Amino acid sequence: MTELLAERGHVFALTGAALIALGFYGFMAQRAVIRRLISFNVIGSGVFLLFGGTGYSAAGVDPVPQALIITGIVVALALTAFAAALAVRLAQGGDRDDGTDDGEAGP
Amino acid sequence: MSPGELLITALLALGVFFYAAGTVGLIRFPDTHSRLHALTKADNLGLGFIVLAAGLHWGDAWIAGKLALIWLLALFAAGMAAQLVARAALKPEPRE
Amino acid sequence: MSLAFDLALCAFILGAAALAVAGRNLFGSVVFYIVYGVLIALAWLSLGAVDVALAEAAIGAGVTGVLLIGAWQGMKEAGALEDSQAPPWPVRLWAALGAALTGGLVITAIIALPGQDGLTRTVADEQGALALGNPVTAVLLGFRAYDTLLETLVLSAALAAVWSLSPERVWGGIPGPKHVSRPDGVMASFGRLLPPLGLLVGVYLVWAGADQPGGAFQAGTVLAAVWILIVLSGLRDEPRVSSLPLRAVIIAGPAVFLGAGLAGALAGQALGYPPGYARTAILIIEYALTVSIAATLALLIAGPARRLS
Amino acid sequence: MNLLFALAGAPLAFLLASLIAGRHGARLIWIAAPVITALAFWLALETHARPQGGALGGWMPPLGIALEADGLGAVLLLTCALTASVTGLFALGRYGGARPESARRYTFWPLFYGLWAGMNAVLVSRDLFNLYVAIELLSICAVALAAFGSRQAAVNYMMIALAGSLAYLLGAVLIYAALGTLDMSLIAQRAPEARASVLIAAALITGGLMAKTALFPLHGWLPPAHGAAPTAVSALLSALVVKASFVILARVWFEGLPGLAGAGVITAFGVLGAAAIVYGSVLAITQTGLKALIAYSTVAQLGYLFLVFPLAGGGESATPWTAGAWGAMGFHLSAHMLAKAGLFLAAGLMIYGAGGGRIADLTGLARAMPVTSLAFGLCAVSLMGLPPSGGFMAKYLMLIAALASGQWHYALVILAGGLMAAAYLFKPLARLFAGTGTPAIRALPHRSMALAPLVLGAAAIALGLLSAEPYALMVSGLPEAGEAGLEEAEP
Amino acid sequence: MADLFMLAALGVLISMAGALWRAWRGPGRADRMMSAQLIGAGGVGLAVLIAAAREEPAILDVALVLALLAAFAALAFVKTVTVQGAGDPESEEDPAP
Repeated sequence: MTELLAERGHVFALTGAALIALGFYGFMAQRAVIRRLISFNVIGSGVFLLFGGTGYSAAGVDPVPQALIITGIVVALALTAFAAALAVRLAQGGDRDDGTDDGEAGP
Repeated sequence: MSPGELLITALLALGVFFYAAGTVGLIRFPDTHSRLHALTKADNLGLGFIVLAAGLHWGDAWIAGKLALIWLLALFAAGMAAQLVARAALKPEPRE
Repeated sequence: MSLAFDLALCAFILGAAALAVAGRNLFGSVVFYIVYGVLIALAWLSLGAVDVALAEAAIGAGVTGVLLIGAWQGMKEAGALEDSQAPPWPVRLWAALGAALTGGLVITAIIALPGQDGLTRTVADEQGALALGNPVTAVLLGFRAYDTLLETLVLSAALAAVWSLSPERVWGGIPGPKHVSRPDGVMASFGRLLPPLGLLVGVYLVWAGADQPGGAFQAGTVLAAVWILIVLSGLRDEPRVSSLPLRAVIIAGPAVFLGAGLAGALAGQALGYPPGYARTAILIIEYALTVSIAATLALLIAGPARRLS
Repeated sequence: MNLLFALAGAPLAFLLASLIAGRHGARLIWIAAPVITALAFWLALETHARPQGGALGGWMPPLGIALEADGLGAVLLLTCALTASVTGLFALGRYGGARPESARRYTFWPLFYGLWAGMNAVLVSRDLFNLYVAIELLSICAVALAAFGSRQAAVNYMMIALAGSLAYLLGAVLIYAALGTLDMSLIAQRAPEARASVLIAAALITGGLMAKTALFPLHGWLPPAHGAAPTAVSALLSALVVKASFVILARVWFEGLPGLAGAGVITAFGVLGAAAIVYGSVLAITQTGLKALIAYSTVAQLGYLFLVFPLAGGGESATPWTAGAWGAMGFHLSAHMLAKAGLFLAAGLMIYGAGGGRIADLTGLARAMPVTSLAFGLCAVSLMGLPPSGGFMAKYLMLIAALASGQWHYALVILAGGLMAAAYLFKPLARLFAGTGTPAIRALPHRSMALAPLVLGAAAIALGLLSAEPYALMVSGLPEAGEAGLEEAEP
Repeated sequence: MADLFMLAALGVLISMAGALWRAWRGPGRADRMMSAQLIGAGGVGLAVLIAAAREEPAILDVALVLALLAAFAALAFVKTVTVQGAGDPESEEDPAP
């Protein structure tokens, strides 16, 4: 039974590694921003799964990685939300706003 | 196996059967609307049997209440989503 | 049996991820990412990490999906949905080589890992000092409270960052389009029936979080989702970004948390809790954080201001 | 430790305050600048006696997080406070005033304080995951501010930042999996237990941080982002943001993993650093836009930092300069912070005054904008490494270290870099004094704005004139590897 | 008993393969979304089964959250077929753009 439990951690850690590779491929090969953001999140969850898998023992997952993973998930969401908003704004409004910027106010 | 366990086994089997039936419908039915129809019905039944099995297994009122809430929520969400997606599917879909 | 399930689950996860990152259809990619979020939440359940599973279920399977669909919609409106051609083969080849190298490197590192016990025991020994039953909450708000503090401020900063994208002529206005629905339709009843339940679940999660899986982030995300639901179903409109009460809600949680940390510094122990009152202090911080996280996440998803009325 | 937390926490408090204060948020800089600078100065005084640090909440690592400030950290915190304060006061000209709230006048301030908070948090932390959160705070603010100038450049910057963060995070996760800790001093103790995994982790961390620092050849995102941003933002991005990831990188190798770097790693850093110096300088020389020139100069100047890896230690003989490379790094970091911020601020003023951003537009501007031109000149002196400036101290110490350790090829690169810096900076300087007439210029919103780059330029010079004190502070409490060299250090 | 629940979980998981196939195949966006919906529902069932197998009631909270947010993405999706993504597909007319 112990080997089996140890095995479980390993299975998920290796899945995490494979997810990192998949996400890396998407991030590098794709051009669409949304798909690159998805790839970013796939890598992120792969890293977390690796973290959880390697922290797994018969007593469950080490609580310190669990807490760090929750923190990491929230940070990744914040980054994704901003990146998505930025990409959409670029697509809709162009590189910069001419005239509406308050650049006249000073250097 | 005690009668209770037999019952749970049977319920689980039914649950898995209905999930599988929903999937077969999703694959085999020819158009979006009939697929939608098959899927929501079957899935809710499947989840219902599973929830029932889990409730029997635990035999705890608080947990049974939670399980019932889960099933109702899922039922509700599936019904609403099916209705809305069906409507959405009626609209012409421009290509990306 | 468990192992068979784990292996099948991992196969599904990899399949969903592959289709999400490499599929031809962009909307399909978004859908596969949502599916992937559900499967990852199940993976955390299988590992027994219920706290993480809750966060992943709420964020990965819930909020991120809505965020990506919104971004897809925004790109479609701008006519900027990139064509669905596969990238040219040299790009794919190099990316695949890089991916294989990275994956190989990481797997090598995993195999070479020496067994070490981690901090499970240490946390179990020390969490009594904080009078918390949930070890993950003890780490998040006790032992590594500084990480959590910085993280809540990352959320605040991200909101400022999203707002900075607002066109100047609509500044101070309302994010997102004005949603409408047929008053007696399915969508409206959806928006009326689910929120009370969602509110209940959110409050339950933060209440339970001290001793069972749950906590401010999971609860905050569920509450944010509830608010987004209300907005999507056209029952209430988003607030103006210039609204003072809104801004107060956004900073309340981080301010309470940071204030507690700085008060501790004045008393001699930064981010330390007074002995005997640790649990009370942590609960107060958690409730304040839940409200702020809910508001911040909901507005992060809603995006920059888009209209004045 | 409480002082360190206050330094990290104060900008966070101003972040929240500026979010709620609306159009009055700009005025907070009048409080923030003196308060945080005073805290940093106080810390420098305390650190002079002994390095400061301690565990937050009383929870010792590996369970908790310890903060730490050695001499280098204290100097950088103070320089960063000075740079951010002056730049923040400068930014009042564009993002302050009694006008009604606008998207940028409102959001500039929380993002500015977030950036400052991220810097301070990075400088006081020794915990790999905590550093991750800190650098994400920094990145999100930096990208958002870069988007004030060019959203396309910001998207590219974002993608590099995301990729770099993930590589770093993966490395940190592997370190925890291998060693059961994220704290650098504990990592140093335990690293030999899992050499293979730790080396792979270190490679990932290094790659991620190199991308974030814009080390050649991962620099492509930097010039567009820094060149297109509004003046104050360019100054913050170029002076502060790129330094944070480098400081983490140096700490990881010198404090966390001393003795793990083989000759190959050290040489690779040296070669990339040298290539960055040459490549960045050549491109800077070819630029016709003033801000683009300054941005490429950042690419070149960042290269010097990576020469510290091969130069640290200075060979077998224990000369007074054994700590030379470490001190050189400290001087280069702080002098470049001050000079580059000053250069961008001065350039912004000159571009505004002249009404054009090409170097050709600057003709004769020295007669119309003497104070600004003087500031530009002072900053340029430091950047070129001419005495008596902070930049000179940095390059002098590096030269000594290179020669003492017999690595004369790096000495050549350093000398060539100084000459090329003179070449690219001489182009705008010569333009400033060219011609005979006094060009008509657009009046600045506040005449005092010209003081900001002057203060920074003067500080960069003062760093060289009064170099004894900062030097003593920088090398106090330096990690053993900073003295003995990476290869010699015993973990 | 635990093994039985896990066996059922394996069965439900495998039946989700069909949904994954449909999500890949399409052809319409509605088909894809519906498949995601189905997998969400399957996820609720799986969470309940794992909870029962482990006898850990806290896992039911995850099932609860999944059930609560199951229709969330579908709702966001149906919005995208209306003008500006703001309407209700049930309304006869969309709001003026």
